[in-house]
Amino acid sequence: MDTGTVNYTIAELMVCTFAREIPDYSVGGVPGVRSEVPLAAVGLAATMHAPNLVCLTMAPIFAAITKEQLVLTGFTSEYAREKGAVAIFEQEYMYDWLHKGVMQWFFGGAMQIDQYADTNVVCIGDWHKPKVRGPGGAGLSAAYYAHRCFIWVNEHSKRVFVEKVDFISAAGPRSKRLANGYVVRGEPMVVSPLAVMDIDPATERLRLKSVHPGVSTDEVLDNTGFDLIVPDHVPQTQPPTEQELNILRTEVDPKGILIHEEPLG
Amino acid sequence: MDTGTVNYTIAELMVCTFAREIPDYSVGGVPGVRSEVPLAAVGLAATMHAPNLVCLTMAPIFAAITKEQLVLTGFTSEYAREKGAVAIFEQEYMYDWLHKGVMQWFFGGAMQIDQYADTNVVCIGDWHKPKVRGPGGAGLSAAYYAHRCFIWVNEHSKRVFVEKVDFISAAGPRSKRLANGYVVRGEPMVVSPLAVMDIDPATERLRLKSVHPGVSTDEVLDNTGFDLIVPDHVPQTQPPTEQELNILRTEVDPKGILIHEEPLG
Amino acid sequence: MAKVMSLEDAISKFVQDGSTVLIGGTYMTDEPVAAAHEIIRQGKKDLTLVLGEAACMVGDLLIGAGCVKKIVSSLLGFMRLKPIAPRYRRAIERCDLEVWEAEQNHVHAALRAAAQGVPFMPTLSGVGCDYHKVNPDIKVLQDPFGDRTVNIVKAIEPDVTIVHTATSDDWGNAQHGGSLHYDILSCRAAKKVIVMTEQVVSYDHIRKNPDKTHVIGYNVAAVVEMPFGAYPSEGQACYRYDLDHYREYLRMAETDAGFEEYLDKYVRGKAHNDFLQLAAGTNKLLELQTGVH
Amino acid sequence: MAKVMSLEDAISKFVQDGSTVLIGGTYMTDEPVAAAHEIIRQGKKDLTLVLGEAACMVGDLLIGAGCVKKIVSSLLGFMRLKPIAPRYRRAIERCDLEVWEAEQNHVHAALRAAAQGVPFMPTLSGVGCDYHKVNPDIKVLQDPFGDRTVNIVKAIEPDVTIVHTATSDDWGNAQHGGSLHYDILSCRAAKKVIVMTEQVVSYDHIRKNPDKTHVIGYNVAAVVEMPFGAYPSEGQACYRYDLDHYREYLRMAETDAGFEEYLDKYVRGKAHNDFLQLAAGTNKLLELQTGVH
Repeated sequence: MDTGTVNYTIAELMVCTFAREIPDYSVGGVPGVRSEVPLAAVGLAATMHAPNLVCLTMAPIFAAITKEQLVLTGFTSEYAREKGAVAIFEQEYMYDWLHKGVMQWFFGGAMQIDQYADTNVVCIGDWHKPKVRGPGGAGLSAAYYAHRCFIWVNEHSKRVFVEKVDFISAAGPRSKRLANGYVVRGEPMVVSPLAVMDIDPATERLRLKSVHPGVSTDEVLDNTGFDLIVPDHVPQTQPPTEQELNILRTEVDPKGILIHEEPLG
Repeated sequence: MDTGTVNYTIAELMVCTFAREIPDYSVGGVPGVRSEVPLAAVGLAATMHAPNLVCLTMAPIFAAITKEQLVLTGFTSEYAREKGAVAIFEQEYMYDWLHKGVMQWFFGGAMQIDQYADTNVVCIGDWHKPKVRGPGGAGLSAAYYAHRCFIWVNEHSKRVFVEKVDFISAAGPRSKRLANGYVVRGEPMVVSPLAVMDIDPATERLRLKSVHPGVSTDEVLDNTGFDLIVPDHVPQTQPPTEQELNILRTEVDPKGILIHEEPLG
Repeated sequence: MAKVMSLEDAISKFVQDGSTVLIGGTYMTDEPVAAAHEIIRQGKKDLTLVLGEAACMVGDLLIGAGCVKKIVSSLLGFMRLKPIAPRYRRAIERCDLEVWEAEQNHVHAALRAAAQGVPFMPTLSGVGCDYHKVNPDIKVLQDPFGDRTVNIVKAIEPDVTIVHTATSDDWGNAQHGGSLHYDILSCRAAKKVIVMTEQVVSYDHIRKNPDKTHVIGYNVAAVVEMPFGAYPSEGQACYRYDLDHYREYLRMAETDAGFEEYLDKYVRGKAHNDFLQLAAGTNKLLELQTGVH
Repeated sequence: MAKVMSLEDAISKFVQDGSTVLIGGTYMTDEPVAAAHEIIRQGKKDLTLVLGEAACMVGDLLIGAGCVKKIVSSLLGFMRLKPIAPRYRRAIERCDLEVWEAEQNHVHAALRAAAQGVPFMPTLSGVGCDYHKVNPDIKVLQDPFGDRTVNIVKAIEPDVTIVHTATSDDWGNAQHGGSLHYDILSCRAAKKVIVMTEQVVSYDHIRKNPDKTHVIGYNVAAVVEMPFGAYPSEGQACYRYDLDHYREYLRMAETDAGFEEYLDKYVRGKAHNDFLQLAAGTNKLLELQTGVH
């Protein structure tokens, strides 16, 4: 993407957008599968403005990493491995921290997401005879018990942004409320290749927060399978700064993992 | 106590009686309070016939001690400390093992015990205004989820062996069955200063299994506050052998803890 | 976000009248005694005191000093020295203390529920017993997948858990010197944690043995360096318990007057170092350390 | 009571047709691959396969080879290499595999219930989701102490859990080389455990670091010494994963014929050492060890 001054990829834009939302001294986490975008966001935040953040990474090494600058490697695990964990503990404890409300933010992905920010990674079509089988629910329902749930979606289309997900594998705030769930937190922030979205408190539905540079509101709406709430004024997503890109490319992701399809063995 | 050949104390007799019931390769445990009798029994069993038993000790060091000869010291903890634990883990896991049915035997004490082997360490009198306050329920209800529950009672009297305990702090097999409890194990074996008792399967009530040397059945009945089941033939509890006493005094309890009121600081 | 602070500040900031306070450690081991003294000196009131396991000295002291409204514990005793703690027994027999009557596994279950963020936790312990008759936070529930019953226990989330450790970094990643007691669970269940430690060490020092980091700093609010902070109990890997002082305590705590005398002699108006000097003295402290490291 | 035995004996004795088998490890790390091969060679059928976490290679192999009737897992994928495991996906889309559909925390909850000996376990995960509509072992329950709802999950007690560790003594006290995955919980939940270890060491060796003994021998039924037993996954503290072999697997497993070819080439009729030689060879194995110890 060329905004006239600096070239960057969509992945880099997503990374920068998330990174800015991660406060210093906050505790959060990143799931274990295809998590290069969240990991880079955490690394960038730690370098730019949040040196005291705590990021819990998942498999295979599970460890609290504190006060460390993170360097993106092939797998989630290698974060911890290269830097050395300060604690090793039973992996299920991380989910307890989510349920207990300890985690300020957590990342989650989605195959489908609907107007209430319910997400689906289980199946497309009827569960009993799926058209497409997803990887499975993972810990994504728990991720919604962080105070903020950062959802990154690699494709913005009507097959991803649907009226109603085929299977609710992670319930957004409204579905938890309707089910009389015990705790409702998990304010979602969704970043796609086209836009940033959050939840409108009044309707509990997704609304457009900003459109990425070079993207129009209409382009977002045309690729969204439900009535996205559009405020009167839709700002542009702030593009990566030179400083952010520089840190991202030279310190956080020197191997260029974000632009590779496969990890660098 | 003098049986003509060897002198021994009641505590030593209780220790030997329990020790014989602990099989080799079995896994069991000992609670943390005033547990010199159980610990000595475990040590004696490990030396005599059960070198591969596993005994889990409680506070303060909690550790699995395996394949080790045990030496009685002032506190439970020092077992593990002197010999070195092979594992250190979260203390509540031991109770999980009880509930799961992993433990073959576990020891428990009692302020009161009744005809159904329900025991009480909470209070004498009404709970709301107790005449005597006990130390509290501890983990003794869980102890009854071991396959066998070895109960040692330091006084055989009508104030200890009562018709009905004032507070059921650990439920015997019958009370668990009546409450529709999920698992019923915990076959009790009760050893007092006068006798050995177990449960009659038909009535689920305590029955006399043997009387200690020099004790008559009548003496037991006179000091028991309920109708103890008495079989036609009541054998004598086998007294400690010279070999048992020798090992107990020289190897398991060289400091004579069993005959001291207080630990040897 | 500086977590390292004085004991006085830590207690003053994080223990309020009416707080639910969990004290870690166990029988005569890693009891955060200095913290109990400070709570008494600051005259905290109406505490709900939760003992993961029977931290007998701190439990009995706090009850005796009138800081405790309600006790959550399955047991309070001094092992072979005295199976039932004297002030605890006296307070209950006088109906001066609300008792959350429970088996040890009910306490675990309540803390496990809090640690897992769920409102209740099932346990097999207590089935067929009388606890649910006197404790409204324990109920009998039929297994929804079968026909047997279990006990379920309502979550207890301590406002603050206080533990004693051998070492900690300045962020509250802390390591015990041996046994873990119920301290991991006790910290996981709490909103906030005060780590009282023998020695504040570097982050890199802790990171040398990540397997030993059982207290993780994420919810630690205060790190207090306090050498001999567990005395007269054992500070694992640092010093042994002092049975002489336990015996003195138990003698004095037998009577109301004796207990008051104990507080005046060792706690009220005394800094922790005064207490150490009065109760043990240099020679004794050195002796308790001998051969432990 | 000799627990040390061959892999063949361990699988033959403790894995039966219809058994509930939990496989430990996680994504490409400490996956007990040699054990999966042996299960396939022995033609075990109708297994309920439980994955504490996504042990992707062993899961996909066992499903593809037709050993698995029902899968209990929240996820099966090869991380960035392939987010959805190919044989797993194919089997589900063909309705050849019963799926215990669940979120990761439902799996934990089921195992935690088994580990604690209780019939069910509550969790906040899944509330408002669709899991309970398709999985009868997950129910919605109103908190008996309040008015909110939780999910409760029925206990799953594996007949046998198979884990891979760096070291073990002959009684099954075993130590991981780093991360714990869900292996502690997986072992605690099981009736029996098979420890597949890189090296059997002495009891005294294990006892030097009791903090690292996360698998405790009390319910270990078999200890199998199997160097490179986790290959091509990482054997923590011993060797790295072999991405080349994972890629080869994923290429071949795309099609039915390719998968059969893979089994013929590497598994059927092959001892573990044959597999190592064919898939890696000496130089590669040595290279994977370099710099790890």
